[in-house]
Amino acid sequence: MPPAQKKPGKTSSSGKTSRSAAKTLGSLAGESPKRLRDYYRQMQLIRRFEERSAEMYQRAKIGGYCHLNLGEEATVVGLMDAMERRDYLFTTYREHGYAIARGIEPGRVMAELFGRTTGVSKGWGGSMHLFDVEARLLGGYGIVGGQLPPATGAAMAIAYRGPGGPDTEAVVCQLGDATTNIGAWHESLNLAAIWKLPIVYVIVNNRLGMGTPVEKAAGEPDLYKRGCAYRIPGVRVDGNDVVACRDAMKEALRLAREERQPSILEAVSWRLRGHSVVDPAKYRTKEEARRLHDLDPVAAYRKQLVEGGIADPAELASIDAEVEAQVHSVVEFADNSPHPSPDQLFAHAYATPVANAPRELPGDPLLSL
Amino acid sequence: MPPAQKKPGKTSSSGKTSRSAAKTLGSLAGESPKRLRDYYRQMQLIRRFEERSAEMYQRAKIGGYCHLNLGEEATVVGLMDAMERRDYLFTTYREHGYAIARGIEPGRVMAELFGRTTGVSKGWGGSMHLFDVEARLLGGYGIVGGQLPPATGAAMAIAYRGPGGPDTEAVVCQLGDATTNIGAWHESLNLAAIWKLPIVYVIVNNRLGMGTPVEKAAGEPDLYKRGCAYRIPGVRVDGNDVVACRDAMKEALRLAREERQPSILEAVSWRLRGHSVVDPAKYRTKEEARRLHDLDPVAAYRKQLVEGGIADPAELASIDAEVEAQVHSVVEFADNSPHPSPDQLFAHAYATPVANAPRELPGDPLLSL
Amino acid sequence: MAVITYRQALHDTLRAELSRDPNVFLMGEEIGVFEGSYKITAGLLTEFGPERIRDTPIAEEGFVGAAIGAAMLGLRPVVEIMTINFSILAMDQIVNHAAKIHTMFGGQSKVPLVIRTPGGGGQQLAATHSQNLEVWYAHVPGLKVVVPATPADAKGLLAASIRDDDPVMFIEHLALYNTKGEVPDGDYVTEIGKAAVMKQGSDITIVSYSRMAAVALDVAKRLEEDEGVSAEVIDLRSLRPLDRRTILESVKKTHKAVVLEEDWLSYGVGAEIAATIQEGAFDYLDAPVRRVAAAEIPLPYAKPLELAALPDATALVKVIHETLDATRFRG
Amino acid sequence: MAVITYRQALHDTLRAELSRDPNVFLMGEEIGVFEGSYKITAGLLTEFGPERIRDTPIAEEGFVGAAIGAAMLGLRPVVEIMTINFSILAMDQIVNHAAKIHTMFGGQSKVPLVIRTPGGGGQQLAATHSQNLEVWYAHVPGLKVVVPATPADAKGLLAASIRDDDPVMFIEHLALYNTKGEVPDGDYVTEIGKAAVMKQGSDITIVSYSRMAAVALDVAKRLEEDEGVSAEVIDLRSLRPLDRRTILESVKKTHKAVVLEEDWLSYGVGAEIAATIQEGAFDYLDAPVRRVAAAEIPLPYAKPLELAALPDATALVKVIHETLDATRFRG
Ligand SMILES: Cc1ncc(C[n+]2csc(CCOP(=O)(O)OP(=O)(O)O)c2C)c(N)n1
Ligand SMILES: Cc1ncc(C[n+]2csc(CCOP(=O)(O)OP(=O)(O)O)c2C)c(N)n1
Ligand SMILES: [Mg+2]
Ligand SMILES: [Mg+2]
Repeated sequence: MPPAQKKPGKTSSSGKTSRSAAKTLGSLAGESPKRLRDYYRQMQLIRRFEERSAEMYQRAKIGGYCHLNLGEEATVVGLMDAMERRDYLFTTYREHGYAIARGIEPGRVMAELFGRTTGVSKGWGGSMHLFDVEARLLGGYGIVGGQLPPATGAAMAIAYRGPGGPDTEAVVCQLGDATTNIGAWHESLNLAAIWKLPIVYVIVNNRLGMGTPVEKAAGEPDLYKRGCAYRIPGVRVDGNDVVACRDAMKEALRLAREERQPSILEAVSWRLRGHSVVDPAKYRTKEEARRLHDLDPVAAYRKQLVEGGIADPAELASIDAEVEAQVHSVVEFADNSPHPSPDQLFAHAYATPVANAPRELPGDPLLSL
Repeated sequence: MPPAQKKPGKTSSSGKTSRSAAKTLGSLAGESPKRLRDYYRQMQLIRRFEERSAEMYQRAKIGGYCHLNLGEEATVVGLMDAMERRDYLFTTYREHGYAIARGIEPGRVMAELFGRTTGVSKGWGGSMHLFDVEARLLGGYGIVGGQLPPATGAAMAIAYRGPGGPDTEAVVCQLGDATTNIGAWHESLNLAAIWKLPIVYVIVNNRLGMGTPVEKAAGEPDLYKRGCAYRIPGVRVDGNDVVACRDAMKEALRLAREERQPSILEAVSWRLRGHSVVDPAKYRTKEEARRLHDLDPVAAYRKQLVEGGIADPAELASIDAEVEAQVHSVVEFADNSPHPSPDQLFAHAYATPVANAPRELPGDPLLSL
Repeated sequence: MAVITYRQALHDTLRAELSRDPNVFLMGEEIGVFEGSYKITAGLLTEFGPERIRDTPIAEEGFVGAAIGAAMLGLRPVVEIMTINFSILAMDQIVNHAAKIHTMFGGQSKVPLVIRTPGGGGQQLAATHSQNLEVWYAHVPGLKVVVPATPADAKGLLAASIRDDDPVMFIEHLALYNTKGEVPDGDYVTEIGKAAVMKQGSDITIVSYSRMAAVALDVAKRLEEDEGVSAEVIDLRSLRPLDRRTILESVKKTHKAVVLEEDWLSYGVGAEIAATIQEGAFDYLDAPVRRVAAAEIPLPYAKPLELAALPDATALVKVIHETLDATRFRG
Repeated sequence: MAVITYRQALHDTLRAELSRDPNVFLMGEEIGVFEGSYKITAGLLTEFGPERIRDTPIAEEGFVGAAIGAAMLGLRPVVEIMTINFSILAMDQIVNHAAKIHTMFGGQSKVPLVIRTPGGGGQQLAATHSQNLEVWYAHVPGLKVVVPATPADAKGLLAASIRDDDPVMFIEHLALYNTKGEVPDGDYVTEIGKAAVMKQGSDITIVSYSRMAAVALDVAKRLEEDEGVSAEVIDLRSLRPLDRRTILESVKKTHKAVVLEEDWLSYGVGAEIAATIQEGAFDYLDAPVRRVAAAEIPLPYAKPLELAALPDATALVKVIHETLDATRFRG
């Protein structure tokens, strides 16, 4: 049984465990149908964007590493919907969906994967390093745990500038389950705790590092409890439940803003494919693979909307069609965008120009008298 | 109120807290008087050794940094008495007392502080880097937290070689309170937990980093509870209670040996002087300083022995005199020991000789044709 | 002599050493169940079991340090750090501990530890995943640093490193794993600390290591055929210790040298080579020692930028020509 | 112009910058209540309060990374790492993050961060507490690395570093804190990336930085008085960027150069200087560029061994003499 079912719950700052308040799939009562349909659109958009990314990688339009959010669509859409424009997001190398759900034009995300000047990072970062200062997406980071201290410091800057309150800024720092085992996790949470920083550490627990199960890697595999070493409270939600993710994040952000109480939000999710597009995930059993299919959050949500009478198949079909068209133009936009030109190599060398900055290309002579 | 009084207790691997079983000062019933007097001798030896070290530092016989165990004598003696010869000890730069209590000839310890060839590390390490392969003291380490991963790996080596049992080896890794905030702590405890390693992490909580109080530095200042993030149990004892320290360590070592259960032992102790001999500890209030005087473990233990009728003042006075004489000869031994000669500079460069190893002294020409 | 890949040579050597010595064991992220990020350890978990092929959490500082402690107790850990970029997180354990313990404690403890890790750029892995940081380790006394360029050296130097009682940084290269070459059969050990003359020559010396040594060899062969330029190619193989004699003997003969390295130019390996040559062969040198190295910028993701930033055969040929010309009109 | 210590110059500049810009704040271990391990920040907590003089736990990776995030949001953190030896624990945040963020994200974010940290040996702090690791940072594009040798540069370069929008490694030296020198009053900023000619000379160039630059200057003055040898002394001041022109102009004049550095010889700063000179002033150079540097061994605690391992004035004088002799019989 997946942990989400096994141990739903939350830890208070005193460390005690109680049953989770998180809604379980099915309870969409009181939600605006329009918004629920929009969630579907976003989830489907991410789904198709990622599937096309995999294709484009196979066709060598995308290079380097490419990690997809397939299976994490509900988590991504729910978490991002709870954030305000003024909030800051730090995330990982598995972040295409976050960028899109944060409201960044998907074409600019695909263009970054293609390494084009129209990409969010102007082609300098690639798939692992999406950044958009307007959307306050302060980076995808490729070094495991690397985003944790800077995200913590961003929250420190917010606290430096003034006291908390309902309208203040907060930081969301996303990480994977296996990342809770690295030192930066410990140092960051400890700083957040002693300085009372407005930050939410969101663990997307897809139960795997690359191929290593969370139970093999973490001494306390109930990850939302790991804040106990800092008196930081934690909550676990079903990552396939878009509404539960949104609500849990809203509450965590409230804690951060109003009480300056850092917290952990663990969303138990499922990685439908390999660690990256080149990973065949041989280490997975047939059985596991089959179960994964049942755990597809997009299919499940689709079913839920239809059965809940929130959308009829025709509506959803037309959304699918629109998404299809959108993703088509997204790929076209990326493909038609210009490559950066080599003479731009030093364009972003330093923010403050400095004397004697090296600008030699390979084979150039050094200064000679 | 010091944490020892505030929150005595232990955490089970499930993280629950209960009252401590640790004896409190005064209960020496059932202890062999001979042994209790020997504890006094050892505590007094460390006390005088450290006081003389401070003197020798002022007289420039000792260089570099010099951190003393003054105030931690009961902790050191109690912990070390619980260890078997076959156990391994990894400790910090504040380790003179541990080396002595581990049974290393105090003269060889002082000689190391003097930087002489007769020193435990042959003069290469100095005060912060005592090492004795026979005594299985595998190092004082000067980098905060630096000893934690190697100590954990030593326990891994023990586990690699065979299953646990009453007569097996275990590792004791000593650290300070402020060291629980560094990443290596987290990574090490997590490894010990998932691999079930025979190790005891002993936190000597003197409630200060250099000048920073533990409450300001640690999100969970009840340090023995910090294993909760790895399901590692912890116990706190009064570091001024030599017998309590010994008994708690015996139980922790039993867990390590027989159950391969790593654990945390927190000894709440008191640093009677500055962080190192050059620190005047200005940051301490008069009031604090006064309370410290009352908390002197050697004086307290002395009183306890007399009042408990275990030793009369005359006996203790003669022990003091013997210790005095011993420390005198210890200093003489060190002072009369030879300095290493410069031509030995490369004597310990590599364990396996290798072609083209650099042996130039400053100003020597390099190979020239 | 079988012709196998660099990857295969590493795999086979690990397997042989694991079979030879029960104290040898492997540790690292995803080396077991996942069979290694670059599949060097494929199949070893099944053969040797989880105690000797130990998957670790993501905790570079922790598991490298743990390997140090295990080595102090007499085991012979071979640690894989997924890429050299992540070795930075273990740097304190490598530099302040592995490199110091033997010397700092007066020779009382050995640290027979091998850290295998691949470096290198050119695969669009962007700024944080494309670095060549070996020069940092080469600077540190107490470490031995080897950088095999061929499958044969991958085998010989790995065996030597595992049997060595000191900490060895064994630095591989992502772009070498699929390269093929002849590898001696059976027990084969290459001495650490000795450079190799990959190709004899009389006109100019090209000094390089790791993947760039392979590039240098190709260029040298081409120049010989196409232009009759006789270039001698030296593969350093070991950065610490550095085999200065082999470099100087070559320059004494050719009177000219060029360094090819994949890393950033300033304060790189090439700086030490050039400094060594001008000091040790000053009177034999007819032209300045030029360095062909990477542009000094965090490596961009986009292919055209990445190509512009990294050194290649074209740049090397250009600098060789310029160096030869310089000496001609110098007579 | 007041004559004050290097420590005082640092303290006064921090105080001035804190007063000048509310976005400037200090972070580090024991900088507040304890007033700093080396007392640079004495009194500042009382004046500016705990938000701006922020004591941190022992968590170098964490608080350096936190400073990076704060800088991304527009604050101007000045971090103190107690000694450069501990900066190794923050290396991932410094090298993979601070140095990369501006470039890797296409110039969208600045990282106006200063990391102050002292290096240096000679105080019997033994192998792990006596290192000079600046060459590692100097190798990394995206960083600026300054190494002030005088109280005046301590002031001018620190002000420049704090006002700079890029991450700056500001590397001090334990043995310089008590040295005195003239320091300009008022607002005084020294441009980053420019070396200084500390003393003019015509016979030989001595290139150095940080504490060794002070040693070099003393030696040069002595040689002038005692032997009439006119040595020019160059203090690099900035290792990245490196001011090659100033070095080469000097060698063009003197035809000889020696490097004095406190760090281990191989792959050190001196290697880059020697490589730069032989490439850029080849035809002007009358003798090999020699490097006076530390013996390549983890630094021992015992005084006689420590003295034997570290470079000093005597070694420099010896090498200057040998270099002058070499050129004489070369005519
Ligand atoms: C410091 C570091 N070590 C190792 C890696 C290689 N690596 C990249 S992703 C990954 C697994 C991360 O798993 P998790 O945190 O669960 O995130 P997920 O990929 O499942 O989203 C590893 C080991 C890295 N990028 N950085
Ligand atoms: C990585 C690192 N950072 C900082 C230091 C400087 N330092 C030495 S001891 C110390 C305080 C340690 O306090 P604690 O862990 O409580 O041990 P105690 O000295 O009280 O025994 C600090 C900050 C260091 N040696 N290593
Ligand atoms: Mg995961
Ligand atoms: Mg303490």
